[in-house]
Amino acid sequence: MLYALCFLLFMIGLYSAVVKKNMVKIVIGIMIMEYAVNLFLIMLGYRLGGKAPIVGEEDMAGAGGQVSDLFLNTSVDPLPQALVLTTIVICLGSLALMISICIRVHEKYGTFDITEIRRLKG
Amino acid sequence: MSMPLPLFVAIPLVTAFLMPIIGGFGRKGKGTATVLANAATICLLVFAVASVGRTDVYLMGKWSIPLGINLVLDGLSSLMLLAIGVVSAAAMLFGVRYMQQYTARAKYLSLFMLMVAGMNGVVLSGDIFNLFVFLEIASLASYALVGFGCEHEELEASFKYMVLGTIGSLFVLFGIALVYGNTGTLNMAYISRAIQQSGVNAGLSFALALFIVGFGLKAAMVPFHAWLPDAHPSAPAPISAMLSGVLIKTLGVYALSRIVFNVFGISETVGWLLVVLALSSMVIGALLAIGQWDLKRLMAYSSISQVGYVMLGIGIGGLILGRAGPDIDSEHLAWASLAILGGLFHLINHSVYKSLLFLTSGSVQMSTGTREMREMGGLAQKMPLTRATCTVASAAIVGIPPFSGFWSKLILVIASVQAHLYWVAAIILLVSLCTLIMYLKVQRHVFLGELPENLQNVKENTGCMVAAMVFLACLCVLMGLLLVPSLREMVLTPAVEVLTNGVGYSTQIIEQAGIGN
Amino acid sequence: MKGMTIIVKTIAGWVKILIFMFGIYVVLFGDITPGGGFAGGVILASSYILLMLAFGRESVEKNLPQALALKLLCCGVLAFAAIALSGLFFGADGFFWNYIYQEWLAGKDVEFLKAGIIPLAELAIGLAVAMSLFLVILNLSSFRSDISANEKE
Amino acid sequence: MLIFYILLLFILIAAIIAVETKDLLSSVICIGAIGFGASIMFLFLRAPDIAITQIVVEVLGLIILIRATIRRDLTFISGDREFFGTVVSIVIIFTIGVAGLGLAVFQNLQDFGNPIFANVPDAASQEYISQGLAKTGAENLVASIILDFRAYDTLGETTVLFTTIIGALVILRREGRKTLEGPDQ
Repeated sequence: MLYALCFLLFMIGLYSAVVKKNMVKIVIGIMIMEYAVNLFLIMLGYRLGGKAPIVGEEDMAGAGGQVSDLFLNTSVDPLPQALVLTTIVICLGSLALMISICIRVHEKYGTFDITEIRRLKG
Repeated sequence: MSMPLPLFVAIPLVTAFLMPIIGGFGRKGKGTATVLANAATICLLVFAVASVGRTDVYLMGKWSIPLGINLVLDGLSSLMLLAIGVVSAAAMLFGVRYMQQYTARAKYLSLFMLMVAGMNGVVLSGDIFNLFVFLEIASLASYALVGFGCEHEELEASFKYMVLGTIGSLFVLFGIALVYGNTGTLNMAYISRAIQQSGVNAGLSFALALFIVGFGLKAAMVPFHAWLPDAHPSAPAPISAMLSGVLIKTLGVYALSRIVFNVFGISETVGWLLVVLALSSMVIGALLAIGQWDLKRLMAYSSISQVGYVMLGIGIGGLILGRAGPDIDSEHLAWASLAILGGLFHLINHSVYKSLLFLTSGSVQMSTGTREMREMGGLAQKMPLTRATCTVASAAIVGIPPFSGFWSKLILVIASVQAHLYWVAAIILLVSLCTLIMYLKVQRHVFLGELPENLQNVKENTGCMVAAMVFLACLCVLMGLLLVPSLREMVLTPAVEVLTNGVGYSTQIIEQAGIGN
Repeated sequence: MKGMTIIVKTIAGWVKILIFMFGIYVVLFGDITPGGGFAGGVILASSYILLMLAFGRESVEKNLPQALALKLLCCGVLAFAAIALSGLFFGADGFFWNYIYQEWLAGKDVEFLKAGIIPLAELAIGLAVAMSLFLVILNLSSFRSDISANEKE
Repeated sequence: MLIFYILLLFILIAAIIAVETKDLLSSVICIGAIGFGASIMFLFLRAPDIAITQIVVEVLGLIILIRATIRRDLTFISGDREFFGTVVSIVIIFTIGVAGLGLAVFQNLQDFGNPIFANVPDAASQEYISQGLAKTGAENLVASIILDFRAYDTLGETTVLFTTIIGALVILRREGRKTLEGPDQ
């Protein structure tokens, strides 16, 4: 159910990105889609009553960096967290580039309305 | 001795990172940067040629899969590396002179190298999330390059391209998340194995649909093509050549066929879907192209149509493979191989001649200052070399016998007849006719006819630009030789085998990675 | 626009040091605590952005010129790439091979650079991220003020 | 469990307001609300790294977005584009398709709170958790993944950032073409 709500968030973003005619709204739609994907990925790795994937003093079992069984069975999945860290950066980057293009278009055309920005035919 | 595969990515990346530093030292610095970038692309081309015929699995950081990321070099990868190497070397050489009309040369070179690095990364990656990361590098660099001129149309096209491209990327990302949620791994070989063990369920087929939409957006297949006719003409000519020549094929066709064939395993439904998408791209692209008067826009529509051919070959192959199932007899396998061979051969042909066409259009635009065909004419005497190379490329794309385009189209027709899809063969011929009409229109309005008053003192471009065009034109003529058995065994057949092998990919990679340890 | 009032300037002058120190802390201890090169880099960048908002763009640009920031950005990413490539030479053909940890430090009890290339890479990433975000914000804001200057003419 | 539903509903409501409100500035602020909601959610999902990164990125993203919207005239453009053919219809088909599929897509996933890696014998994540510290020396397993096991991804990520910075500088430069040296000379 939580997953489906995440997908609903994704669709709201898609709706905004495709249907709205204000350029900033389009960018906002894309940002919402990104949040939805990030949330979805992190949720996939969650374990009920889990621990953050950071090995503390009490989780060590002996020398040589071995971890205790308790930690092994309660830690949440670290892999999606690593992926989301990467996607957040990618999203920030594309946001910066998109906003630069928006500002430049606004300077050239004097509007954010995508229907008025129609130099290119079809 | 195995090849250091990371160099395919590391060389362009390091070059790209160096560009802004070197470019900061005034005029001399810019010259050095240009030379360095050219050297890097040529180096990559040499590496790509050296990689032909090898197979290799490289483990990043010496971590065994699925712990770490692996790079995979197989027939299909080396074919794509070859195409990227050829086109990027030519486009970079062309840009030496052409890009002098723009400012910020060092940043252009940097973005160009980043795009090359991204494409090489996509082609070599054996990990699905890593593929996404490099896809984003290549796409983001191309968004910025489309808007490089900073004029009204260019920014508008760039915005459109960026919105649709980002939506495509996010679809792919959501698909990756679903795949991870269903299989628990990101390595393509392991995903493939997990799918074989558990079968395709609703979540995975939805992920597949997301991949098809996402990569379809990148490949500009017809329901998703809206950005291409704006984006490709707006970019500077060398970039248009890169975009049409290799970018849509690497990010779209290559990634899609890798996922569909090797990871999920082809089925008849997906085969039909690919064929239908391909046919609609071919027909609609060609029909829209005929009506265009903007030289580069016509070529952009023609790109849509030509990518349709590539997908058609791959789709028919997939259709035959999917129909026959896993225990396929040798006769069907031969037909499927023939269809895929046609598609892949058309892919590499198209990347050469379409990039050549865009380079000639850049040459025309640079000399005349316009892209509008109605304002041109009679350039044949003024620009003989441009004219000659353009004619070669047009002949190749239309499919006049000695040139390369003819052979790939012939193979496609034979394959579709063998698959009992006679109407598909008819459509291929019809679209060829449309292609003939549009390139006759180019010849007629640009190079023949009356020379208008304002173009009396047009001069032929010289130096690097002509060198790049002649290089590609020679390749256009020689490409047909790839069908000579010994060369075909080296270049094309391994690539075809990668796709016909299907999900056998997974066991092969896991085995090779095990040996690598 | 020459920045904000004296209150904001004074407070920003103090807070910037704290934010800067916090950013460096997050970058350096990324392998032990949550955070890391990226988050730390963003915090470093935000300390500069605070300065920019409080004192105006010119004073920040005097402090850290754009050309220098671009060069530092390139140095950051190059350093990261160099760390990756050095694995090829030190560890017999292993791109990103964590040779410092695997070959020299594994099993030993050391305080500094405990995780091999990880802290080094965090530093490189932190530098690159801080500079890149600083550059973006600077350029976005300078673009706007240029336009409004044009419009006034 | 309940906290996730509450947070997700909060995010959804903020998203709907952000999409539908007429004033651009308030929709940007709603984006901020989504971001901070997501950040709290990451904290509850035991992902402190992501929570920190999300907060700092959110602040910067808001600065960037507000830069774009504030003090620009015509920020009140709202309403929808006219249905331009294929794209919109595809979206509609997509939505209907998903509604038709119902929750089948998500039914095959493991239940929430029971991650897939615990049920797949050779999943990489198990190895990361049990061997990560021993093999890389980093206590923070996320750091050990992004900078050692999957460091190549992080190289890509840094490159993405570099690309966008160069791209933004290219897009924001004053003159695109040289004015003195026209193509004809």
